[in-house]
Amino acid sequence: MSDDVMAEIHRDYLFNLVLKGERDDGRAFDEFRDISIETGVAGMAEGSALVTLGDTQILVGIKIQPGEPFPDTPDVGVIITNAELIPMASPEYEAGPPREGAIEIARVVDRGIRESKAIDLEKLCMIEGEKVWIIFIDIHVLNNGGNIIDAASIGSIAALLNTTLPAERYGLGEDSPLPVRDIPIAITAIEFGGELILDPSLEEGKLAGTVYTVITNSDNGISGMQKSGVEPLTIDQVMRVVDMAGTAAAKIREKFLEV
Amino acid sequence: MSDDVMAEIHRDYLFNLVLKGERDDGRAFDEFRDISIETGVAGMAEGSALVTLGDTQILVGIKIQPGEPFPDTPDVGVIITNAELIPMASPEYEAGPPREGAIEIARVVDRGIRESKAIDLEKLCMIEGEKVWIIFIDIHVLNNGGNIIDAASIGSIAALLNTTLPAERYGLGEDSPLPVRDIPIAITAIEFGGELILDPSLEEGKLAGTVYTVITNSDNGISGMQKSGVEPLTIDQVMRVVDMAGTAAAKIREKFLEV
Amino acid sequence: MSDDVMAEIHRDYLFNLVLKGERDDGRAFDEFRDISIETGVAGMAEGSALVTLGDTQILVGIKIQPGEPFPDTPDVGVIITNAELIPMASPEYEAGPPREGAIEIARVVDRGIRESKAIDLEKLCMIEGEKVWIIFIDIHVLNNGGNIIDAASIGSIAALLNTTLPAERYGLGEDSPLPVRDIPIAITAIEFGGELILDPSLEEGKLAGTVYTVITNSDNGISGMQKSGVEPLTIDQVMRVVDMAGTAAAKIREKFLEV
Amino acid sequence: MSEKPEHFIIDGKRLDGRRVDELRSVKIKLSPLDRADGSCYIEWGRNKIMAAVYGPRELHPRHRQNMTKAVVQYRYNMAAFSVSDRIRPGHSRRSIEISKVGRDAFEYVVFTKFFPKTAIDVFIEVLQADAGTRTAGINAASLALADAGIPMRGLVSACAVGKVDGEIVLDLMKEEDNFGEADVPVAMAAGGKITHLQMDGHLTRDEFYEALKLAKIGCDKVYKLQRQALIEKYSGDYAENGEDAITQSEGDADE
Amino acid sequence: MSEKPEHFIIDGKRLDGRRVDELRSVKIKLSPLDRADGSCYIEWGRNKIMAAVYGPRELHPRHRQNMTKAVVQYRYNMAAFSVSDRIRPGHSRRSIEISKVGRDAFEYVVFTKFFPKTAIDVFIEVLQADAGTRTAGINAASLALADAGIPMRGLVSACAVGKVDGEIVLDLMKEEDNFGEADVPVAMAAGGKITHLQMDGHLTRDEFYEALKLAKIGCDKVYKLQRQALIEKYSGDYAENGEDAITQSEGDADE
Amino acid sequence: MSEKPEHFIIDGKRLDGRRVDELRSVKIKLSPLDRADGSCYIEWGRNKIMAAVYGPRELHPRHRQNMTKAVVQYRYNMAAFSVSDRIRPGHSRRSIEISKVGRDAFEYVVFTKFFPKTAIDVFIEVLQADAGTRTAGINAASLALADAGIPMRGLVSACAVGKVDGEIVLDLMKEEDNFGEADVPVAMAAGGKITHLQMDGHLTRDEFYEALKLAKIGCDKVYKLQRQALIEKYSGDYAENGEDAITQSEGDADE
Repeated sequence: MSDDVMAEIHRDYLFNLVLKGERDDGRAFDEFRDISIETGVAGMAEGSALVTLGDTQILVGIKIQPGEPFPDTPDVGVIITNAELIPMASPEYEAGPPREGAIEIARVVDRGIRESKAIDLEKLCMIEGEKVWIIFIDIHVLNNGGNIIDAASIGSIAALLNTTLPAERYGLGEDSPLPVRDIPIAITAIEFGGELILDPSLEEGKLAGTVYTVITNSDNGISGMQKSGVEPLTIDQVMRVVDMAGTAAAKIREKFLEV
Repeated sequence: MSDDVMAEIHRDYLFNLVLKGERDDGRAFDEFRDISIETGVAGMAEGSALVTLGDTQILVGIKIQPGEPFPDTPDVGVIITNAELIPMASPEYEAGPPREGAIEIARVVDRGIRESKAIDLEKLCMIEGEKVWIIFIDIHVLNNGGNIIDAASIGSIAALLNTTLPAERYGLGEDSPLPVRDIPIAITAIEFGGELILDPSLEEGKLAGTVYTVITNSDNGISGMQKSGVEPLTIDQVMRVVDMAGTAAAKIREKFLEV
Repeated sequence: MSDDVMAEIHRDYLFNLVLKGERDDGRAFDEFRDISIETGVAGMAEGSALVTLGDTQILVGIKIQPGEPFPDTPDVGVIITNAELIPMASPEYEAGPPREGAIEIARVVDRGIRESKAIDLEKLCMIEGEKVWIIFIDIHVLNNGGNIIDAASIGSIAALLNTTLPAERYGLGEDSPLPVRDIPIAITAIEFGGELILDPSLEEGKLAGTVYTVITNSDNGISGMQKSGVEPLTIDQVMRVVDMAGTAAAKIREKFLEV
Repeated sequence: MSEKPEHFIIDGKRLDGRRVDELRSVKIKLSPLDRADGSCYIEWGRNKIMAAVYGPRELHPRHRQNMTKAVVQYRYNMAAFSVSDRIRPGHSRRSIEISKVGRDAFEYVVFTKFFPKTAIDVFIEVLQADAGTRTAGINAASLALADAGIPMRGLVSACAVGKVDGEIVLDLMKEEDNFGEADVPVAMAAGGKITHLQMDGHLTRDEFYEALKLAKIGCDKVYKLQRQALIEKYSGDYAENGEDAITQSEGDADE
Repeated sequence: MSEKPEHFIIDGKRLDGRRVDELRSVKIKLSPLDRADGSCYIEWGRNKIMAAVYGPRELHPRHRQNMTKAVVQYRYNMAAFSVSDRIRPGHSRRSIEISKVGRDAFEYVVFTKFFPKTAIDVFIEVLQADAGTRTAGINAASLALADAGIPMRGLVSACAVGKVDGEIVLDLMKEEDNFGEADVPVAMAAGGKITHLQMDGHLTRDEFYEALKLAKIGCDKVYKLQRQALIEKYSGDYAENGEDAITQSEGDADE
Repeated sequence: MSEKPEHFIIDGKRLDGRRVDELRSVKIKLSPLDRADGSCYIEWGRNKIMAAVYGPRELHPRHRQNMTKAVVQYRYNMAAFSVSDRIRPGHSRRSIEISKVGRDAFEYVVFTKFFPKTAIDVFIEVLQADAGTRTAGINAASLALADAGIPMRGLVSACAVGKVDGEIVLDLMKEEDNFGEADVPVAMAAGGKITHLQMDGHLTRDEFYEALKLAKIGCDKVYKLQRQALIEKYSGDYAENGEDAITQSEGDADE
């Protein structure tokens, strides 16, 4: 109970800060925490990336194996995205099959990769209707410091860019890089006291009335969105986040040139 | 608690009615509530029927796809019957995998279809041991107003009579009607104060010491039975239900000529 | 609660006995309870054995069917070992999927069979990479009177020695005995008040600080071990159990000549 | 599955030599398990079945307790190796249904009102299956309940009747069950009160009536076997040494 | 899946003859189910969807109760036979996500504070699916909540907008959804407050803005249909006899 | 799986150049995670493993609480991408067994009596697996428990010993594990007290005794690495800037 009281006091404190245009850690409302991306960290994976976004740490591993296409899309490869909110990462997470939250994260990240056409799925078809490459994107959250979706999105595309098609292992020709042709980046804002704030920390995330994610591509086009949480947004607020997201994503995309 | 008291008073009331040879809704003991059967209501299904039996509403959908036969019956098609007591249909139903009650309903309905040989399963074999038609009977209870089994049984055979074998979709020849050659009908009686009552309403069903279902065919032969509930029946009571069931089923079977 | 008090008094009693070098049933510390092995008891199984070890009763059944090998071992047969601690066997057991305890028992028994190379798995390959024999060892505990692991181990190898490869049923040639070439036997000791005691009864097992199983073969070599429980063991204690286990297993192995 | 025989009954004898109203050989062993409060092992033809009873005992979780009576729980399970093709361990839809109607078969006879808030758990394990496991399981359960000292109105006795070669016969064996025209498992309490009844196949109204009357004869025979097993177990006459199972040919039981 | 059409819009008309800003035909039936506290059946083009509401009612298990407000629970489910390839019954990852954002769409409008410790359960069953089941389900849920008498700030109205042949269009039908360039399901409460928003595909910033404005127009149209259904149901005018469903062509509703 | 090498030991050197009694290179990083109460990242040869500890904390559901001591819970998990063929997320029978014996390895050293009714949760995530993940995980868990300030009798140190080319060797690498003659994972607390012991393969009694003695030597080496990691972390000397991981060649640790 006293935990709850402390939490409420802290919420009030953060709320008052926001009304003054400030954040606990001194960031501007549209400012991200430090991001670092380390690729190739999981050596048994075909590709991998460890993303650190403030306190948040996420390891994304890519595994690839030959398999059958879906019957209704016989000529393209398959993407399967899974997120594990393992109990190591947060006292709130529990062991067991993925719940609502983990499923939503995986599906939003998947939407960005898929709808941006970042992966050239046609090139992953070996024999139409019979044999295609199956790409498993496994998002392993190690430390939940807030804004899991953006870190997972950044980690997933970073890992894919770092991925090799393991053709030799399966006697299917020579290894080659996975054909990736865009860098979709998810940017998440929370609405809080009427303000829109990017890259919410764990504490800020708990205050959020609404969480709204916009995924943009290299051409600044939009390829995915997800609103969740109980508070509504106006059309104006939505468009403001769209604009903030485009700018923030472009900055993060530059990171990928450094990797 | 006061709910329980009200329920008990209502039970006493119904009990006293039965002792006087009456039912709450004025029906005779062997009288069914109004039945309506509407077929073809679920357009993506190969066959379907919406059955209304008093307040009870059940939608049965038939899906058919090619697949492998069971190893011990390589030359006949496969029937798979499933009942979903979705939480929409009753405050008592819960989400999740089918429980005892739903499994019993599905298995009794399945027994009637299967044992009456209503579907000519030999005709559903395409290549012995390799390829047969698999018939999925999905019973979707929308509103539980009592006597689910009989409504599900009526809905299932009505849906099957309305079913097309989707051969064209799978490149397996021309579409044709599903070969159905009998109309098995389940009739359920409850035992209550020594009396045998057909088509129990929801309230009557809660009073039942015993629920006893008899499935008869067009030739008035019996092809399935199930007794459940805690009170025993005498041989005489059993035979009385058998006779009542034959008469009631014949009347309902006439409905199928109207459809 | 009074159950707990009785249990504690009983524990103290057993503890004091052990300090005097005695056991409740008069056995020496390295002495097994009576063992009986009856084979062929489950007539639908390819092999079976009912083992009685004191009050413990375990029925092991072997089923064999053709199937695919594991991709990384394409030229050998497959062993799948499963233990069911059915609620019939003990008031503590619950229905449902196998828990930790049942999984550990199955894996330790499996380890003994596998690592001793008791079954000539090469001979169970029919077509490399495509078709091998799959051996299912199902351990069905009927009455838990303590020391399940040893009884399960004895029952498993007894059932395997009694097993016929059902080639005729699958049109794969003539039936033949399963090629078994060793008799691995698990011997379990508990540590209790510094003493090491073999074949713990149910009550003794509840006292155990540590449970330590050693599996030996006909050549007196060791092919499997498992320590569980909270108390540590010294190297000397471990080696004492190894020696006790070798002697006890040799005695039990003689039983197999009688069968 | 084997081939369908051309005839099931030749010169009044069935494939295994039985008359149409004859049970398979039955062997009963009481109290084979010592952890359970009551238990019974039964061999019924080629079926081998173990039944155990625990209770009355505390029921968890508490919200499943009934304030006015004991809850009877019944779990019918087939061992993975009890049939020709291995069964994946765990509940199947078939075993869930059989467990439900098995439970219903006993609610009438058990004096559940004596033990509010408790559970009486009946476990049936089929170790070797031929045909008629559900009725043989009920017979074993009935004896295991008695062995556990659960107060009951009386025993429940069960058998199946069916139709082969156009004739109504008692206690179907495997071939008769697989290829016969109908299968009617029945359980009865004292006075011919039917506590369990299912039916598969095809029968006319009159055939069914005939089947029910034969089932009554069968259940009476079973009752005698059960009663004899209890008497031999609980009378001092019962030989503890040597073979302690009771093997009954029907002739013995009929006397 | 069928082939992609060469053109989706010819001479300003879509494949089914609609204008770019036109809804499919909508048929609404209130209170079709009598067990539920409120219910609504909707036909939206070729979609057929049933919604039911139970509550406020006690929430189990107790640790899920909220001391200060009702917990809104939302379960979107597709019947096994609602699509071309049978769906295995039970939750899928897709249905779990849609259930979550469906719930979020209503939290703002329902006066949850009035009913602490309770649950308000919304169940959506898709009986026949074309495209737009999640938005049609929200529309039906909104009416079922009203039918159950749950106090709300107002109705939630939903529709999808998308892009085909380079144009922004309202209420995607199946072919437009499968082969179009973008799909944006939106739900709005009174005053254009967005309570649900998702997006798939590819749009520029300006196309998306255009889409949102069209969604506003669409949600207004839906609101009128919903309001009319409630009025006809709850005003005395409502004809109880004969066909009691309300079929709306958009023209009627626009007046 | 790769081919079996013809020899594992040539001129006293193993495939990776180690002597028979030499550990693989070890890199330890304390407190890499800030949500957990304690954590440790370890690279052990090509293994990469993260360990985290939460607790003592309230244990739910309450019926799992122990009135007299803390319950130690241990969850060993392999990331889907940690091995060559993707692992389906969730528990496997292997991970359940390793979790159980991992838990048992710590019960003796943790002062559980200090924290009745609570849980002490240890989580092991294998991010990259070579061979020896269960022992490397125990080593990381031991440091994460210390990092969380859980009172213990001392550290637990673990390593595997095995047999290849007829020789007893320390700390099996992948090829030695796959194709070797035996594998014996061991964990020891202070004083050589064995808290974890398993064995696979085939050893004579005397070989096993030799293996145990080598395991003792190995665990002592591990203990020194663990101790040094704690000292460097908690003494002021520890350089916070730059590379904060401790990489140990065995020579360093042996001094």
